[in-house]
Parts: sequence; C-alpha cells; structure tokens
Amino acid sequence: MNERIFVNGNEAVGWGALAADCRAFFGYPITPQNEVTEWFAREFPKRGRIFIQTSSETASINWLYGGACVGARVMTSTSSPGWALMQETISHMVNTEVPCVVVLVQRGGPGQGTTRHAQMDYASATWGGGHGGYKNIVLTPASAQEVHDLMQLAFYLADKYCNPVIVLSDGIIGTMMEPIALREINFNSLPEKDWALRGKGRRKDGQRRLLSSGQGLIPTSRNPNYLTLLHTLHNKFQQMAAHEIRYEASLLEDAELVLVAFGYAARASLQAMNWARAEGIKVGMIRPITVWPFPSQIVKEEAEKGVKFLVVEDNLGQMVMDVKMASEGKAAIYLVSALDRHEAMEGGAIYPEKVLEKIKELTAS
Amino acid sequence: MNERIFVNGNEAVGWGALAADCRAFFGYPITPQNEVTEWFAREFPKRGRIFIQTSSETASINWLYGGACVGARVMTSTSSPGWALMQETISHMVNTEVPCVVVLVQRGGPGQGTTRHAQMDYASATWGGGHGGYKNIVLTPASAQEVHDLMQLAFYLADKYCNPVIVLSDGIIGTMMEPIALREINFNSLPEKDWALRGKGRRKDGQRRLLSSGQGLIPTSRNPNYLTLLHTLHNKFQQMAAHEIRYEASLLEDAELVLVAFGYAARASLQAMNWARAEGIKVGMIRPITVWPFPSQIVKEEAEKGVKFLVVEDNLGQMVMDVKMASEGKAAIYLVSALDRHEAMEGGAIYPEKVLEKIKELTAS
Amino acid sequence: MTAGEVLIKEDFCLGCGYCAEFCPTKSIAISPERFNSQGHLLAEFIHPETCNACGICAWMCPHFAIEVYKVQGG
Amino acid sequence: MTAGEVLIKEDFCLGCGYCAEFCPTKSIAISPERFNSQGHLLAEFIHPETCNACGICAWMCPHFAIEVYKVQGG
Amino acid sequence: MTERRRITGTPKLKIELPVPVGACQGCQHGSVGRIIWEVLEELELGENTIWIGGVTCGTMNAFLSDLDAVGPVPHGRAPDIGSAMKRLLGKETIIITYQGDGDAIAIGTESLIQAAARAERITVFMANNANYGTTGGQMAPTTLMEQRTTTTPQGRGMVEGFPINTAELVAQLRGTAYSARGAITSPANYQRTKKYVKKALQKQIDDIGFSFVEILSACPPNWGKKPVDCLKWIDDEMISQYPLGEFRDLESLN
Amino acid sequence: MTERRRITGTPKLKIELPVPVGACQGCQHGSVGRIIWEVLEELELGENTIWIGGVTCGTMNAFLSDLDAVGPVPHGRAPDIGSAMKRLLGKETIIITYQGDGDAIAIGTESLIQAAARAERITVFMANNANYGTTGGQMAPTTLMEQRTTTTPQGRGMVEGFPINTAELVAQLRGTAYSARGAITSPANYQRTKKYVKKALQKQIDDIGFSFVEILSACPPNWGKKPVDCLKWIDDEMISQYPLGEFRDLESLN
Amino acid sequence: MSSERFEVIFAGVGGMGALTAGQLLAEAALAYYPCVTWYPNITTARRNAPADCIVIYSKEVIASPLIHRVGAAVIIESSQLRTFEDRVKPGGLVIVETAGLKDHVSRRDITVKKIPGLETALRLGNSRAANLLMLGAYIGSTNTLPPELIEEKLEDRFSKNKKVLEINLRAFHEGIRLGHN
Amino acid sequence: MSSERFEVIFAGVGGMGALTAGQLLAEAALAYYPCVTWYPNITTARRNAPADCIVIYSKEVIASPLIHRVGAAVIIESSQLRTFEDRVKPGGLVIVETAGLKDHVSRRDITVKKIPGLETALRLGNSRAANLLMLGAYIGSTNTLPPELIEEKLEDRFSKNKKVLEINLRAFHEGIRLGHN
Ligand SMILES: Cc1ncc(C[n+]2csc(CCOP(=O)(O)OP(=O)(O)O)c2C)c(N)n1
Ligand SMILES: Cc1ncc(C[n+]2csc(CCOP(=O)(O)OP(=O)(O)O)c2C)c(N)n1
Ligand code: SF4
Ligand code: SF4
Ligand code: SF4
Ligand code: SF4
Ligand code: SF4
Ligand code: SF4
Ligand SMILES: [Mg+2]
Ligand SMILES: [Mg+2]
Repeated sequence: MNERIFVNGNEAVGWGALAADCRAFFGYPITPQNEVTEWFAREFPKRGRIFIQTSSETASINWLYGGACVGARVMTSTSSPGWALMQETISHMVNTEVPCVVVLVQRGGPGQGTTRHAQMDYASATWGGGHGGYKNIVLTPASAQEVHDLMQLAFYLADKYCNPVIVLSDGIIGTMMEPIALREINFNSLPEKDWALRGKGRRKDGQRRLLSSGQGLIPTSRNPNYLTLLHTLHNKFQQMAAHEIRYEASLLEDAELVLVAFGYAARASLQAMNWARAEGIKVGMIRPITVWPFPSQIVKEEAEKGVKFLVVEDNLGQMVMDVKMASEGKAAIYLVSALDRHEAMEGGAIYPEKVLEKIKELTAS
Repeated sequence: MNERIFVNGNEAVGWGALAADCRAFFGYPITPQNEVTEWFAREFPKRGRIFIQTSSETASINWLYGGACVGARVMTSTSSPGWALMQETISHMVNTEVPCVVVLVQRGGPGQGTTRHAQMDYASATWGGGHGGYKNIVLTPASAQEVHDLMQLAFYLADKYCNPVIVLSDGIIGTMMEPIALREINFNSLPEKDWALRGKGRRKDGQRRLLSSGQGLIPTSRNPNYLTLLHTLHNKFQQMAAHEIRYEASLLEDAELVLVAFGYAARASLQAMNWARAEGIKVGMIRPITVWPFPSQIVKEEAEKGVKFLVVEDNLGQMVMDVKMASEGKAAIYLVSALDRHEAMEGGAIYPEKVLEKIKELTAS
Repeated sequence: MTAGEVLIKEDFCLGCGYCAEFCPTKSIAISPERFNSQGHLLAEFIHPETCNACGICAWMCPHFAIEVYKVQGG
Repeated sequence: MTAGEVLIKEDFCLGCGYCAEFCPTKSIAISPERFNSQGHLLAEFIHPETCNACGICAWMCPHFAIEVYKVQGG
Repeated sequence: MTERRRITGTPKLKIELPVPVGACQGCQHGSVGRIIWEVLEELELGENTIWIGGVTCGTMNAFLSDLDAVGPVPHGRAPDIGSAMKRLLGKETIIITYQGDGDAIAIGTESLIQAAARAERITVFMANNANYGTTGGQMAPTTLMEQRTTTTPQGRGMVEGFPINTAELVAQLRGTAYSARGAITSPANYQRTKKYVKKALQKQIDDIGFSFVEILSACPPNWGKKPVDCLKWIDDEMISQYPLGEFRDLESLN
Repeated sequence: MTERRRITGTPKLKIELPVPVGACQGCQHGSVGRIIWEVLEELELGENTIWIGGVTCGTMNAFLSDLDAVGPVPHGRAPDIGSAMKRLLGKETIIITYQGDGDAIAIGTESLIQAAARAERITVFMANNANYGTTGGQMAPTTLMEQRTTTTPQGRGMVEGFPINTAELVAQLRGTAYSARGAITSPANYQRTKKYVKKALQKQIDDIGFSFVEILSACPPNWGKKPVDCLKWIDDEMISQYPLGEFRDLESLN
Repeated sequence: MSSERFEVIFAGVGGMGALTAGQLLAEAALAYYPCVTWYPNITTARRNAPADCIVIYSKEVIASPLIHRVGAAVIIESSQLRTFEDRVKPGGLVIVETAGLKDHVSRRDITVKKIPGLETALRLGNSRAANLLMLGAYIGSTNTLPPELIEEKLEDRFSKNKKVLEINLRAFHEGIRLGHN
Repeated sequence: MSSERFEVIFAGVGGMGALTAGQLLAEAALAYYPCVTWYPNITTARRNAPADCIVIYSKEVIASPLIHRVGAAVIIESSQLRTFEDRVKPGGLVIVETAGLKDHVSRRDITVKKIPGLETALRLGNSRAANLLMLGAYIGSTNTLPPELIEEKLEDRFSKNKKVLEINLRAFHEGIRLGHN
C-alpha cells in the first residue's frame, strides 16, 4: 500500500500504528490529542483490534503495562497533564523490561495550562520524569508523514530494547493536516517474546515466566538481583545511546549560525532558515529526531567549528540544556522560547517570522 | 529551645516542620519514609495540628494543593514511586503559584525498585518530572541536623516564591540516627498571603479571590493571560536561580581532584576525602545544598583552574549532567555510580572505601 | 393591575428555546429572524400582556439572559 | 488399621500454633523447648496414634510446613 | 404610580464579565451553577464559601462565582482539595466542589469515594451530561448503554461495560450524610433539584457528614440534539437509568 | 504391607525455593495463597492462568506460583493490568489479581471500581488484614474504628472516617457477577472461603462478569497479637464489621 | 493559477465555519498542488471562542504550516478583522464579512473586499452557509483554484444532506460572483 | 575508653534484635561522645530478612555513618558470620553467636570470640534477650563505654515491663562477663 491521504498529525498516529501491527490502544480523552483516541475508537474495532477508553491516564499506562506483559504491541496517547500521571508506571515498565509506545501530544503547561500546543515536556520525556533514573528513546516528528513513519520505528525500537518509547508530538503537529503516503516500513526481524506471559500451557517449554520488578527480584526472575538489574538497564541504555541517534542536518557546510529545533518549532525554524538563506545569510539547522539519545556529536562538531547556536523551542528553555552539554562551552548559544510567542493567549506560538528576526539579530554586523 | 535529641533523618523532618510552624501533614505510607508519616501521626494531633493519612500519593499532593490554597503551611513526604504520582499536581501548583513542601526520601528505582536508599530521583526532582517545564527549589540535606534546618528553609522559600520546594533526602539520610539540636531559625518576614482563599467574608477588602490555572485564565485571576503567566513564572525562576544557590565547598584551594556529591553520597565522599587528605592526596569537595538552582559558578571556576571532577551519586549518572553543563568542557569528569555499589542486593550502597579507591585511581601517577 | 416584565439581554441569549418551551403563558418565543451578534436567533418577549412574572423563563435560562420584574399599579 | 502421619518441615515452621489450635485430635502441639534455626519454637507431631489424617493442620498452616499422609495396613 | 419589583434573574453571586463567556447553546452547566448560586444566596453563604472547580466546561462557574474559588484543579481531584481546605479552615467555611461526571467518577473515583468514606464535611456537585463535554463528547462512565459518543461510534456496549450510578454508589459509603440526584428538565424539577442542593449544603452546615448531589445536565452539541430535545431525552432516556430522588439522608452518622 | 497416601500438604502450584521466603509468624497471606492454588489446581487452571501480584506482603505468592506471573505491579493498579491481559488473550486465559486491602481499596479504588463497572472478566482477590502490613502497620481503609495502628496511635476515629466494606461496595456495580467475603479462622471457614474462591473463578471461566473475593487475613506483628489470638480477633471483632458471605452471585448480568 | 504558492487565513468565531471553509479549500487544492497544509487555531471552539485556520498550497515543500503573515485573509466574523488585518502581507487581500462590521482597515497597502456573507446566505436559505459564501468570494477574487474542485469536495462532504449541499453550493457560487467584482 | 572513635556492626536476622542492640549502644554513647551515628541496614525486616546496623561513636565529627570496614562486628545470628567477617578491619574484633554456627573465620588478623548467646539467654528466661547478651559481650570485650550508661537506657526503654527489663539486664551482665574472658 502506498496510498496518499490528507490527515492531521493525530490521525497519522493511527495509520502508523496500524502499519506497525499495533494490537491495542488504551487511552483517555485529552485535548489536543482527541483525534488520536477517536481514530482508534473508529478504526480499530472494525479491524479486530482493541480500543479501550480507560478511566484515567494512570489507568491507561497500567493497561499498557498489562498489554506489554502478554507480548502485544500496545500504545496510548495523551497530552501533558495525562503524561505526568503516567510517570510511575513508565518507570515500572523500564524496570520490568517490557515495551510500549506512548504518544505525547504536548500542550501548554505547567499545570492545567492550555489545551493547545507547546514543547514543555521535553525535560520529563527526555531525562525521565518518573523516579529511578530510567531512560527511554524519544522520537520527535515534525510532520504528519514523519508521525506515521516514526510510529513504526517506535514500535520496532520498543520491542528491540524491551523498553517504552515516547513519540513526542505537539498540538500543532497533531492538529495540522498534510498529505501523507501510507507505507509499511521494514525493519530487521526481532526475536520471539519468549518472556511474555500467556499462561504456561501456551509455551513450548511448559515453564512459567515471572516478570518481577523491585525488591521482589528473586533467582527465577529475569534479573535475579538489584545490581544485575541496574547493570542490565545501564548496558541497554548505552546500546540505545550508541545506536539510535537520529537527526536531520541542513546546510551546515558554510553555516555561521546553526538552528536547533524539533517538532513544530523545527518547521518554523526551517521556514526562517529558507528565508534567511534567500537573503544570503549563512544559517544551517540541526533537527534532532531523537532527543534522547540526543545528537550530541554533531552539535559538538559544529561547536568546534565556531558557529553560534540558536535553539528554538516553545518552552522556557529545555533542549538548550542538551545543546549546552553537547557544545561543551565552545559555542555561544541563544534561545527563542515560549516568551517569544506572538500572542498572549493560549493560541500563541513561535512563528517563523520571529525566528528570522532573531537570525538577523545574531548575524548582523 | 535548643534541645539536643537523637533522631533519624526522617524524624528530623518532623521537628523541622514543627519549628517552621507547619500546620498540616498529608501523606501516604511508603518505605523508607514511614517514620516521617508516623512522627506526624504521633506528634501533630496532640499539638492541635493536622495529620491526615490520604488514600494515595496522588491524593496527598492534591490535599497539599487544597491546603496551600487556603494559605497554610502544609507538607507531605513520600518516596520515589509516590513521588512519580505527584508530578501532575506539582506542576499545577507552580502554575497556580501556591507554596508547599514535599519531602522525597529516595529509594531504589526504577519502578517498584527497592525499599532502600538511592539517589535516582535527582532528574525528576531537579529538572521537573511533571509536564510544563516548571522549576522548583530542591534542597539536599546530608545529615539529620541539616534535614531539620533545611525543612525550615524549605517552608520559608516556598512562601517567599509561592512555589513548591522539594527536600530531597534518601533512605540512608532518612533512617540513620544522629544527635541534632532543635532550633528555630529566623528568616526575613514575608508579606501576608493576601491571595489565599478563606471565604471572602474573612478578608478586609471583602473581595473574592480566584486562583486559576490554565486555559481558564481570565482577567480577574492573578495572571490574566497565558503569556503573562509564563513571564511571571520565568521571572520568578530567574530570581530563584540568582538568589537561592547554596553549597558547601571544602578544601578547594589546592585540590587537584574535586568531589561533587549530595545527600548520603556526600557523607561517603567526605569520609573518603578525609582519608585521602590524611594520605596527602589533594582532594576537595563541592557539596551542592541546592541542586536546583545548581551551584554552577563554583563548578565552573574550579573547572577553569584545571581540576578533575569526581561525581559521586547513587544512580546511573544524573547530577553529572549538571556538572558537565557547568564545567563547559573545561574539566575531565568521572563518576562513581550505583554500579559501584558493594553489594548486589537492595541494601547495597556506595561506601567511602569505594570513593577512596576511585580517588586514588584518579590521582595516581 | 399587575403585569410581568421580562428583560432579555440579547448579548447573552443563545436562542436555546428553554424559556419559550416552559413559559406557562407563552409570553416568550424564539424569533424567526432576529439574530444576535453571534448568529443565534433570539428569544423575544412577545406577550407582555399575558406574562405573570412567574420567573420560570429565568430559572430555565442557562445563559443568564433573563431578568423578570413584576410591575404593579399604573 | 489406618493412621495419620504428619510431616513437619522444620525449616518452614514458624511456630504460629494454628495447627495445634485446630487439630481436632490434639495430635500436634508447639514444643516447649525445640527451636528452629530462626529461634522459633517448633510444632511437633506428638500423638501419631490419635491422628486421623484429616488434613486440617496442613490447611491451617500458613507457612507450608506440613504434609499429611494416611497410612493403611501394616 | 407603578412599582417595579425584581422577581428573579441573574443570581447576585454570579459575576458578569464585560464580554459573555462562551458556552454552547443550551448547555445546562449555567443552570446547575444558577441553582447553587441561588441556594448559597438563600443560605447566606456567600461570605464563607470556597468553590472548587474541576476540569469541565462548568469550570466557568468557578470563575464567575463571586466567592473565593479555585479551578480548574487537577482532573478528578477536587474532593481531595476540598477536604484539605475544610480541615484547615474548620466548620465555619463551606466547601463545595463542582465537577463533571467524567471528572468525578472516572479519574476521580478514588477521590470521591474516599471523601465519602471519611465523612468529609464537604459538598460535591456533579453535573452529569453522560459524556466528556470539554474534550469533545467522548464516552463517560455515565454514558448510557447504546449511546453513541465519539469514542463509542457504534454505541456503548458490553466492550465498555455498564454506566455507574454515582449518587447510589456514594450513598453506600458510611460517611455519606446525603446523596441525591436531580434534573432541570422542567420548572418542577428545577425546584426539586434546588431543594436537594439546599439539603446537601445544610448537612455540611450542620456538620453531619459528606453530601453529594448529581444533576443531569444537557450537552446539546455532543448529544447532537437541539437544546429542547435534549431535555426530552433526559426525561425519556436518562432518568430511567438515573432516577431522580434522594438515596441517603441522615440526621447523624451513628 | 502398609500403604502411604498423601492427604494434603503444599499445593502443587506452589514453588518451593531453596531457602524458605521470609514471612512473619502466623501471617495468613500464605493461607490465602494456599486456597487459591488449591482451587486453581482443582479447576485445572494451572496452564492458562496469569497471576498479578499487587504490592503487599502477599506479592510473594506471585513469585511462588508455578504460573505465569507478574509483580509487584504499580500500587493499586492490578485490575487495570489484568483487564488488558484479558482483552488481549481472550476467554481461554484466566486472570487473577492478588491484592492487599490497602492496595485494592485505597490507591486502587478507581482501578477496582471501574473494572467491576466494566464487567471485566477477571477475578480480584483481596487479602484484608485491616492495615498496611508491608510498610509497617499503618491505617488502611479497612482498619476498624478504634483500632490502633502506627498512623492512628489513639485508634481510628472520626478524623479518619469509616472503614470501607469492599465486598459489599463491589457488589453494587452492575458489572459484578460475584462478590463474597471469607476468612480462615477455622477449618470450616477455610472450606467456605475455598468455595467462594471457586465460585469466583467459575464466573470468570463462564465469562459472566467481574468477580471478587475478600479474605480476612491475620497480620500478627502489626496487630500486636500472638497468631492464635489474631484468629480470635478476626472472629470477635473483624467479622462484625466485615460479615462473611456472598453479596452478589449472578448467572448473567442482564 | 500560475503562481507557486498561496497562503490564506480563514477567521471566525465558534463552531467550525472558518475551519471547514479552510479544510475544503485545502482538500480541493490537493488535486493541483503537491504540497498543502491546513493549520487550525482553535481555542475552545465548542464554547464560542474565536477559531481560525491557515491554508497553504504550493508547488514546493512547505517548510512551516504556521506563518504569521499570509497573502490573504478571509474574515468570516467581522469582529475578527482587527486581529487579522495585520497578518496580511503588503499587497495582500482581505475579504471581510459586512454584518456587524465596526472596524476599519487602516492599512493602505492591502486590498479589502467587504462581502455581505451572512445576509446573502440567509437570503439563500441558511445563515450557516456564510462560510462557503466567503470561500467562494476568496476563489472568485484570487482564481487560485478551479471552483469545480471545491464543489467536488462539497459534494463529498454533504452527500447525505442534499438540501444543505444545495444551499452551500448556491452560497459558494454567489460568493464567487461577489468575489469577481 | 581513651580512644577517639569506635565503630561496630551488629548483624542479625529479622525482628529488631540487632538494631535494638545497636540503638541502645548509640544512645548510651551519646553521654560520652559528642558524635554518634546509628545506621540501620534493613531489607524487609518484618519478614525475617537479614538486618544489621553500624554504630559509630567518636570525639570527632563523623564524616560517614556508613563505612564498609569497621573495628568490630557482633554477629547475633550465626548465619551472618560469612557476610560480615570481611567487614572487620585488621586487628578488629568479631563476636559471634555459637548457636547454629557452621562457618569458620578464616582470617588470622582479627580476634574472634564465640558466645553462646541464645543458649544462655534461654537459660536466663528468654531467648529474646540474646541480643542484649551479645551487646554485653561487646562492652565486656571492648570497655568502650561504662555499662551503667547502657543499663540506664535499658531501664528507660523497658520501664513498662519490669520482667523483661530484669531478664534483659541479667543477659546484659552475663554478656559482659562472657566478654571479659
Ligand atoms: C489529567 C487530565 N486528563 C485529561 C484532561 C482533559 N479533560 C478536561 S475536562 C475532561 C473531562 C470532562 O468531562 P466531564 O468531567 O464529564 O465534564 P463536562 O465537560 O462533560 O462537563 C477531560 C478528560 C485533563 N484536563 N487532565
Ligand atoms: C505508589 C506507591 N505508594 C506506596 C507504596 C508502598 N507500599 C507498598 S505495599 C503498600 C500497601 C500494603 O498494604 P496492603 O495492600 O494492605 O497489603 P499488606 O501488606 O497489608 O498485605 C504500600 C503503601 C508503593 N509501593 N507504591
Ligand atoms: S432560555 Fe435564555 S438563552 Fe435560551 S432562548 Fe431563552 S433567553 Fe435565550
Ligand atoms: S415570567 Fe413566567 S410568564 Fe412571564 S415570560 Fe417568564 S415564564 Fe413566561
Ligand atoms: S501451623 Fe505451620 S508454621 Fe504454624 S506452628 Fe503449625 S506447622 Fe508451624
Ligand atoms: S491430620 Fe488432622 S488429626 Fe492429624 S495432626 Fe493434622 S489436624 Fe490433627
Ligand atoms: S460541550 Fe457540552 S458541557 Fe461543554 S459547554 Fe458545550 S454543551 Fe456544555
Ligand atoms: S507484616 Fe503482616 S501482612 Fe506482612 S508478612 Fe508480616 S504478618 Fe504478613
Ligand atoms: Mg460530562
Ligand atoms: Mg493490608
């Protein structure tokens, strides 16, 4: 199939999940991701798949936990306040080493915030909002097509590492419509989920499986003691960091100023870069596709070339920390943030015009 | 009063809260902080103060929210999994600008983890585990006395900034006993909480007060629109960052290796430093007391002197990110982490001997 | 002589029709043609003469568009 | 001849006394002096002759310390 | 000489903002608010009441109350918040929460049930519109069997399970002093519901126990019906699942 | 010639680890586990059952079950987890949760009540020991009035509010097919409880609806009583608040 | 229809009027332009708050679906004129509903067309068709797409309700006519 | 009693035996030493898991309450010997319960005292007093604190139960005697 349809980024979640052979969606209503939930409510049951509206986001993530334990590809979708409620169990799933995909369509925060877009959950998604210092891969689509494609990657990586994967969208990427091509992406094959719980009678070796987390770790569980668990997880996180970095670099060769942005802010930045280039300004761009693991190496290399960085993010400054860490003091870093939104009300956003303004400011003289 | 008593770090929480005139404690049982809850259950009611055991940690933090809205000094205490469940409402409280104190006695994670100590919630406590990129001051006591003293500071800072303050303890600081002096610390006086809800009849101006968060922001609320809210919060966070950094520096003058550690790991590190100094090894130490705001300046200054850093933390590497950011690539940074625990079971910890070993390794040749 | 007087705040009226539905005297009705600024057909107090100032229209109005008065004498 | 035989796994017995409390024939009792390795006084099968192999002691034992057999003939 | 006396109209405790706040045509959150404001006024509670607004389209009522208020508070958690306020401020302060059905009996199940068990001296008002209005008409725990919503496009069925009768459930808890359900589908029901609201608040004033009133409330756009038809649907369909009446009414809990 | 026949003992579905797992003297979590293992064996469900252990001292039973198992799962959330498993694996797989009272009806209120409302085809077992055992004996929602715990040092009173009768509450939900409460204070009660457990599982096998069994369970160290006295306390004090019996038992939900 | 790229904002209040108009345009544009984006800006639409959307259709990749200044703005609710007139580029076009129009366009560098959308739609049978009339006016004014493409989309969308479809088509055509002027 | 600093581990299984012994020592030490720490290492104590504690009392500030190697270890449960013998510094002291003792101390650089704590305590009236007997043995062996200080603390703690107090005191004294040898 390679059909072309006109959908918004929220619906693209559904089409991507379908292509990834996701079996069940468990979710709770919240703006601005309601089209995701409604897509699954509409499209999944008629395809023999499962859609369940849960009683809360805390419930959703625990349904995910259950679904993951039996070895099914399962997912949820939420927005920021709901995301916050999922932190305990995400941490749990990392401990138990079970995979799932969580789509986070960010809205304005903190707190009840706005029902619109923002990029304020970078920190909790990327550095671990729950307890226990776990890690999870975080993918950041910047178009409906990329949502569709990264959903498939997300399921693949979740299964590959037996770990939750976060797809970090936002209210703009989620609600804007673009044409996308439906396509099934092929990945390397993965081992059977021999650890999955299905009743021991369904298993060739007839042996029980025990998934255990925490103090209960006992000889018969996957990680027999706590230090083993920590080593297992640490090694896994290192594998992810070594192999799963993804980003898009544009026009870096001669760039004197490098934009760093993800999600909708990357679209605004791209536009600004194009305008600036049209005026002969030497600006390039790094768009992280994974924000954990963060593409530190390329940022570092650019920093060493002596460029300036302009980080564009719709929050009060979060990814800028990663850029700072990666650039190791070797580059000046500037920020266009949520404070640079055009409008005072919740619909306010960072427009390309604002980014261009800042580019000019930084490349003048 | 300046009585000397022998208590553990969990009980010191209670004595400190009492000195700070905390009015109510709302909490839910979880190891290793049960002595906190039990202290309040025992000591608060008989002093005419309120102790309520809530039905969950999600409930606790919302009780806190209610208590904070009426202008009372209120607190809770929890450990890691419970902490994760509080993220949504902490974010909410930052939005609404109401103060509270949350004591987080860290245990091993991720997930159900262990019921013992660890320092794995640095990331979520310090960089914001909830949604919306808020900030809160995080205090890290390293002794029972410091717990007692920082509790008072915590209540003061919470009221000063109308923002939650986190006291980041751990299972070792919480359960070990030391003698402490009970003392009331004096702080500058603070303005009346004119914003607090008490029924408009109790108020001089007879006008209602509205605390609102999120999309409902309307002209009569404290921050009439979203961008104002973001500016208010941003300015406040900058004030905190400018004025509230606290740390303890030891023997930095001639140090070639600087330890950076907080909480129980700081005690282990201090011991190791003492032993190393006794052998003539030039080692010093920075012990952040606030981890947000982080004492970046002193770290940077040391980095510029050309020292090496050895970060000691009982997790897989979290504060090391702050050290990395602060040192701007000017210093080599090493880590003693949870992987360096002595024992495989949950009781494992980072012992001073391990730190000394690493110090010697790094200062050899 | 006693009569009811019903004041409809047109900015508030969203034309839901509850007032008209429950007015016991049919003194109030939705206009077939008058819109408010948001494009809603408005409620109109069409029969002041029958209104008994019972207040029901105001009770049932979810948008606080109605004030009811009793006018005595005259 | 039929008789009950009760096996007490001493490593598992924590001396709670439930078996003794509910044994209908008082064939089992807590020892006044014998400790297991954890310092608990142990249950003892003191009257094999009266035991009817009803299994109650095993049902009531929360620590899985008891196995009950019926011995026939002999 | 003519005399002109105000019979009724906008309650005194409702604030009017310069511009009318947006609402859907025929949404009854305003009416639920109206009843509460009227009763608060009649019981002279304006000076000592705190209004806690859950996340629901009805949060507006918190903003528009000439009372101390907070909202929207974290989803489902208004009873926790109110409980803390009551404990700290004591009997003299009246605490009410205004919640939606989704808010109160989905994500808020624990908060609500536990407050009732604790005999918390607060009053919870729940506007039951059989769906999640704010987020665009998804199924709520209260959605009727067969009812179509954006997440039950084929109608609620056994996959989703049964609706929850909140007022009856709350009435089961030992700490509940009062639990009732009303509707606003007629002037008579309006008055009856008002009586329930008054009794519920009186239980709090009298320090007896937890009190709860569920009010059936029309949501025309999400029900896909004209406002007046919504009231008929409540009368014809909703009330058979959610009977009106009092389910618990105690003078003392012991 | 003598013949030696095993009458009873450790259930087959219980795994024995090299070293006995720590437990308090007289703790009845083992007995609750025993009953479930026996019934699973009698119903021949060992091959197709998944055991979900909540956080409770009884989590051990998950580890020691010769069944597919997971635990400790996030506090209070076992019914959510089990529901997902059931939906994905279908009727052939039996899903049971093993929870404490604190786990099931404090933090787990929403998860439990909603599973019952949804008529989720799972079986929840709740060991009610009237306190939080694992964390050292704090008050639970089930703690009796006047009972002293580490967080009610003066005894539970009106500050804390009333205990929750979980089996009765769960019986109120329309999706519940079965709800009962047993105890293990005598051989007769042992057998009666076993019957409840069997009926509950049968409801799941027969795909009727949600099933629930609450089992009163001694916690000697936290009750500050010798084990045998604990059983007396259950008989004398606990059962009057928590009567034994069946509260709902339906052949079909409609 | 020769240009490479068009940008237009549709602005209204409440309901879905402006959003639907924009969506129809975007869907229609897909047949002609490889790149199309539709970006909605909805606050709390169900409750009568302002709502607008930006449609961009282009021969080349659209970097950002969200831009502050656009080539044209169609103001379906006159109260929104003030907010949106600034968002039109110099040389651009503003089409504004006359009903309730209180504000003036102060800028001299843009073309302004005043269209009696509501009144005309009412006359044609349903005030709710005003948004399609305004869309017609945009097409009539700009000729950036063959009207048939939009008609097709209209037919798809309202296939179940012939009466509404007919009124909408009539309003759309009337809009084109008014736009041409 | 002249030295500046003492460190001792008490190790047991389950219950609070080892922890209580350490706590009594720590509380008593407070009268003599300005700096005292007590650090418990409890896994799941209520359920019969190993539990130990480290007591440090010192004239000078105690940098870390947690150290791996200590001056002395009192092994209240003989099964814990293997785990804890390594944690004693060269020249240090190990006091170990004989009941159930299967392991040997292989190190030559430490002093080992075997004490029949359980047996003696049982003889004195209550096996639960074994921990105090072992504490007595530690005091008797090291003389690091006047026994009266611990007696005082014992009296405070068991003031409500004279019988238990008496047995505990007797066990403590018997321990001192055995320790002296
Ligand atoms: C944690 C969290 N999850 C989801 C939401 C989104 N949300 C806002 S209101 C609401 C429910 C509204 O339904 P209801 O309580 O029935 O009120 P109604 O709008 O129908 O009056 C939801 C799910 C949220 N604000 N916070
Ligand atoms: C989120 C969270 N909060 C608190 C805890 C601590 N905790 C572990 S078990 C438990 C409750 C135990 O009580 P109960 O469910 O009654 O089981 P019991 O131990 O009495 O059998 C608690 C509060 C936790 N593990 N996770
Ligand atoms: S009830 Fe109110 S809003 Fe509805 S039509 Fe009448 S006046 Fe207008
Ligand atoms: S006051 Fe009564 S009679 Fe008069 S218009 Fe209103 S409802 Fe009708
Ligand atoms: S019931 Fe079991 S554990 Fe208890 S005394 Fe008897 S054999 Fe021992
Ligand atoms: S089998 Fe029956 S009779 Fe025999 S010891 Fe056990 S309980 Fe007593
Ligand atoms: S969506 Fe429903 S509940 Fe919300 S304002 Fe509209 S009618 Fe009222
Ligand atoms: S604390 Fe209570 S529930 Fe836990 S193991 Fe001990 S007796 Fe059992
Ligand atoms: Mg609702
Ligand atoms: Mg319990």
